[in-house]
Amino acid sequence: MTATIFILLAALAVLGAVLAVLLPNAVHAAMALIVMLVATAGIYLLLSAPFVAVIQIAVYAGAIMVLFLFVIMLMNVELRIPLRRWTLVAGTVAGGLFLYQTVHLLRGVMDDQARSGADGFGSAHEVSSVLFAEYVVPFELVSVLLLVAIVAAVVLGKREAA
Amino acid sequence: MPTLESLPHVLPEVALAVTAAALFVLEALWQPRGRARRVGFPLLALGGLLAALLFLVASPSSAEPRFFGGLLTQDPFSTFVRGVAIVATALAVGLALGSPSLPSNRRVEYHGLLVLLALGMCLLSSAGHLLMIYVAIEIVSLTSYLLAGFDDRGGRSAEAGLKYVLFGGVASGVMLFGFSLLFGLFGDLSLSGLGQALAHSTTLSTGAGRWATLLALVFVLAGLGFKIAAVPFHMWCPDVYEGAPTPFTALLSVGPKAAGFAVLLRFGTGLWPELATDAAAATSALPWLLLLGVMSTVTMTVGNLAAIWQDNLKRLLAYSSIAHAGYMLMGVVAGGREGPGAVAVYLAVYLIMNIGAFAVVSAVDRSAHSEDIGVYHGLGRRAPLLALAMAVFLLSLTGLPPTAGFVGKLYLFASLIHHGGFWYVLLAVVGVLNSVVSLYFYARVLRAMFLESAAGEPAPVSLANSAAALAVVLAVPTLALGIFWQPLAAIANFSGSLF
Amino acid sequence: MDAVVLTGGRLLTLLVFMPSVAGALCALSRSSRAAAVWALLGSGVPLILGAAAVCGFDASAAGFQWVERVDWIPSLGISYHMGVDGVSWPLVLLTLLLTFLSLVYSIGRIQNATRLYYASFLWLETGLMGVFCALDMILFFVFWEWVLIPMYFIIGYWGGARRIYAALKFFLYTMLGSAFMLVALLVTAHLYHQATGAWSFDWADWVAIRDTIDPNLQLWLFSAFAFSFAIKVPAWPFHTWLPDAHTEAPTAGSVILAGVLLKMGAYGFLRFGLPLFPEGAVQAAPVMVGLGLAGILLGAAASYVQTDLKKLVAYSSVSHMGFVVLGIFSFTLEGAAGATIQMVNHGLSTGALFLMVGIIYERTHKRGVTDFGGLAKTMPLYATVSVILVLSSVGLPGLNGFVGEFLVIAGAMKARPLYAFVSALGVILAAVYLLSMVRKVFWGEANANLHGLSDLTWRETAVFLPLLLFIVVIGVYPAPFLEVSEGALKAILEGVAP
Amino acid sequence: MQQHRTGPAWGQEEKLIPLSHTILLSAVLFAVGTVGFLVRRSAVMMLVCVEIMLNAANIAFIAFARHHLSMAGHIWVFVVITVAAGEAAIGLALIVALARERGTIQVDELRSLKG
Repeated sequence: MTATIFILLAALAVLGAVLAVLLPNAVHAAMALIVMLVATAGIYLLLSAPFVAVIQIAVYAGAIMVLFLFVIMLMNVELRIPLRRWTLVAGTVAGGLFLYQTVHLLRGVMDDQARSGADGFGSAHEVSSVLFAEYVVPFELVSVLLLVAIVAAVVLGKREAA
Repeated sequence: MPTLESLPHVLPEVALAVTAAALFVLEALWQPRGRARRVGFPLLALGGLLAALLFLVASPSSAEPRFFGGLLTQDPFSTFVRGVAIVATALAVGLALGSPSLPSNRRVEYHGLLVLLALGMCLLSSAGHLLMIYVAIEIVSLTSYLLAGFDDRGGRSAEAGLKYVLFGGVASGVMLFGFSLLFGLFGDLSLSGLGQALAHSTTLSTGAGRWATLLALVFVLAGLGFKIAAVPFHMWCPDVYEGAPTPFTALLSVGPKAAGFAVLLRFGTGLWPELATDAAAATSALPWLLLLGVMSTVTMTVGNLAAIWQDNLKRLLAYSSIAHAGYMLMGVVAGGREGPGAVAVYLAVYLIMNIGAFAVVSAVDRSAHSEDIGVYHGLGRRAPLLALAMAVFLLSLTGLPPTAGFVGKLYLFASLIHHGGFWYVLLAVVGVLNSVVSLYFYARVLRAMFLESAAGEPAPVSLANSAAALAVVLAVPTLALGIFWQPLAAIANFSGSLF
Repeated sequence: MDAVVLTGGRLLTLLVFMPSVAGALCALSRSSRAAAVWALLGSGVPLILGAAAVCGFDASAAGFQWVERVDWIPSLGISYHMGVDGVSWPLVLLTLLLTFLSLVYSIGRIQNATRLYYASFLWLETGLMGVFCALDMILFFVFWEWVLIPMYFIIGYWGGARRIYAALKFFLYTMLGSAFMLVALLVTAHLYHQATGAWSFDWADWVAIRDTIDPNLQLWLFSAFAFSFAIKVPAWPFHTWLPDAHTEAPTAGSVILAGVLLKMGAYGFLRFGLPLFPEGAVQAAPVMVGLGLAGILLGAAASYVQTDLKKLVAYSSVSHMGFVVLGIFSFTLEGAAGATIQMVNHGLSTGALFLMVGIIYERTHKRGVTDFGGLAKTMPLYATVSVILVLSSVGLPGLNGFVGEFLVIAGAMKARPLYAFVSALGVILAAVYLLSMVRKVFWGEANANLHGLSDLTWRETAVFLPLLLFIVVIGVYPAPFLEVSEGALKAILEGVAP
Repeated sequence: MQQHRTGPAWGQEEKLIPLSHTILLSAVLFAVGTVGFLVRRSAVMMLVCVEIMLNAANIAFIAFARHHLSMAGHIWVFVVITVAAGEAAIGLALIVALARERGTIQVDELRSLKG
């Protein structure tokens, strides 16, 4: 059952990603990306990461993608820009080779043996106890990142056109 | 060392964070006008940086170098690089005084961001944990993207910022993928943990495991290479340097590069601790060193050859800074105590001479409104002092005695040769040959300044600004350290050790 | 009065750095007249000091004299170590003399940036003297590179039409050479560290461990040093920068370039190449001799076809310096002594020849071999001096050139008669191209528009007098000049003599 | 089959997903994102492709976290999502600023800097 759900979600995610790359209309592409993000959130659930899944939906699919859509629609510029076709062909070949190599290498190293999870692995409680004990410094520093983003929005957004 | 006991050791970082916060909050709540704004805020920023530097100098020594449970590692090398980062930022603050390339109503944000950048660089140079490396790199990157796009006089700057974001985003994405593979392979995120796993696990050091590790390292190298602007991750560099406001370009060419080198070195010694003691013994690190050696060769060659064709001084210095990343990579390859020591010496020298060169560019730009080599024609007559300072910086960048640049190169080559072995000496030969190539384009600037005369009536170049003053001041140590370099020898001695 | 005592044992430091200080004063002085005074003082006082010290130099001693040593970078064993021996002392005196004469000649002839012109020459003098006095490898390297910068500006700013190209070519060529030298230098320092466990860049220390270096490695190290020196000498085929640089440089620049700069390379072989890596030098000797012979013949042949006087003299330098290389790598005392005296001779006569070309070029703005004719009638004094200089250059017995070339050929004969034969061919070729030049320029039909040329002025004559004096004295009574360097040369040849 | 208790009720008592599956998915997404970055010419879409790459890495982190039973992977994803938000904000702000000045966000046309 889980395996079937996983394969469905994975297919959905890959489909969303491919469409996001290929669709000429930027709005459609952004929508496809949202599909990918939601499917990824589902996969997180399957991988016993419910907290991350919620964050994924709330922040990624919710906030970040809204920002993207907002800019795409606000700017109202022609976005049907053709792809670089030859790069696409070459990139697909190179990407395929890369995939083969990576997966092949990792398979040689890592066992597929699943391990049983500890009680409540991946829950919000578990995440927070690690986050605020072991990783409190990076957590605080992430706020610096957000501060920079806010300053960026103010500095660049309120710039009078020259 | 656990969190609370670690705090006294990160007082410089705390000081920087507090300063940045103070700048933003004061600007938001108080919004002073006039002199308080023009002078007060830069002074506040400088004060914060000075405080950080003092805390750094006075930081308590500790037998245990790992703080916050291994997130940060402090050793002499990281202490030194943190100092470089803070001093470089202070110089960028000075360079920005009165610079027309920064919008007058956004000065405070500029200074706040600079201080945050300094914070990021400090953290990056002492990060001992993959997550810390990632977060610190992102702090440095995000502030840099914004600062590169800070100039609002037409689109060059915003374009530079955007190109920087795109390249930076991809580079950090690739690096992140590499980190995820490392996490998967090793099951640990701290550098010391990775090193132990590598030393004890046979699956990781043989066969497919070895190759998988190498693959992950190549991905990681993409991100780090982007930060130090090494080929083939250098494409952003000329565009961003040209478009970004010059005071920030000066910092960008030194600070993040220094922090990048610190993390690159720490990454190597974290995974293969023998690199820090006896580089020759680290046979399992051979692919990593090979990668870096090839990268070094290609980086300096491409940087120097591309610089020959540049007519814009900022682009020329951008390619030259790529080439210098290649030179410094030689020190990383050399390893041992001498390698990091040589890199540290070169960073100190590079800080002075490169910021100095950008200060001259900034000073000329203020009156000529151009960075084209054409406006440098006859500078030797119009502004002899400035031209002389520039000549000192250029000769130092070439590595000619009696300038500090020569001493820096001497240490780098010596570290390679001291390591011994045919390939190491060959790399040193490539390095000196590259210095010869670099002479060609640095001499072009010399020629423009002294041997050509200006066409028409060029605008007089004023010396009465912070950039010109800084250039002249920086020329003094560039020469003095070339003649009496005991302080540099002390740096090499001090910062040669990494753990 | 002993000049060394007078300077409190710091004679060499004074000699080396006084010009630099005067150069700074020149650059900062308010008028070009004041600058000229500083220039004359800055080059004249060291000359007088040097001349006064001649008697104090102990020619019989083999070691270094007037040694000064101060720690510079103690952690790496680098020190400020200066001293002269019988090989370097004549070159120091030559530098002092030629720089002074060049400056005397230049006064009033330079219109652009006059103060910086004087300053550049004075700074150049410091570098040149430093090269000859330094006994620490890093110190030597610093002076070696130091020379490039003022020379680059002298050629590039005050030179002829293609000056910028020539200046850059000179700069790049010599830096390319020194790049390899730097690597070899660091490798040797590393070997010293391996052998003794301590750091040192001192020349004497390196000589002491030379036997521990593997002969194969010695060959490599010697080759790296030799590459740098060969470019400077210049030995064929590394000479291509020289015609450009000499032709484009201002007259006084050519004088220093030919008179002193080229000696840096030859001196490098004697001081560093042979003593530091004797085994390497022995292995490389056939090649070096070959280069020397090629330089002698090809330089002479190239001179023969030149139509530009300055280029002709420039190529004759290649030929004459070929003798120096040949003499050094014959590994005989005669050869080395000949090379040493030939260095001085070449400095005197070729330097003077460049002055002669400069003087006629200044008056007529021409310097083609066929542009003149009958100058012997219009400018008798000029013609007389020129002919003496040319004869010295040809190697006429009784003038200085003969002594050097004869000794080199004698040394070559000892090493291998074939060398002597080929090099003697060079002497004959020199006679051919130089005398045919003299015939075209000074005799024959006078060029119609050359009437009314003024002969040498008293100042120009005064510049030539000391040069002529030495040319004749060395030619007639060379013994004291040879004795000065004998002891030092014996020490140098110790490791390589068969 | 070992019993394990994870957060979501409906994931319980099911077979675990093999690691190789998730790694394959991650690698596919990463390749798609990278290729997309190379073929797209609009700055906005290039940013979108960077987001795909970040997500690919995130999936790998979560999968490896499950594999090693280490919460560090979750923390990391948490950080990455924040970074992605910041990066997107700055990138989009620059795009808006540039579009106001030039009217284009097509990277090929950004040629005022000789690239």
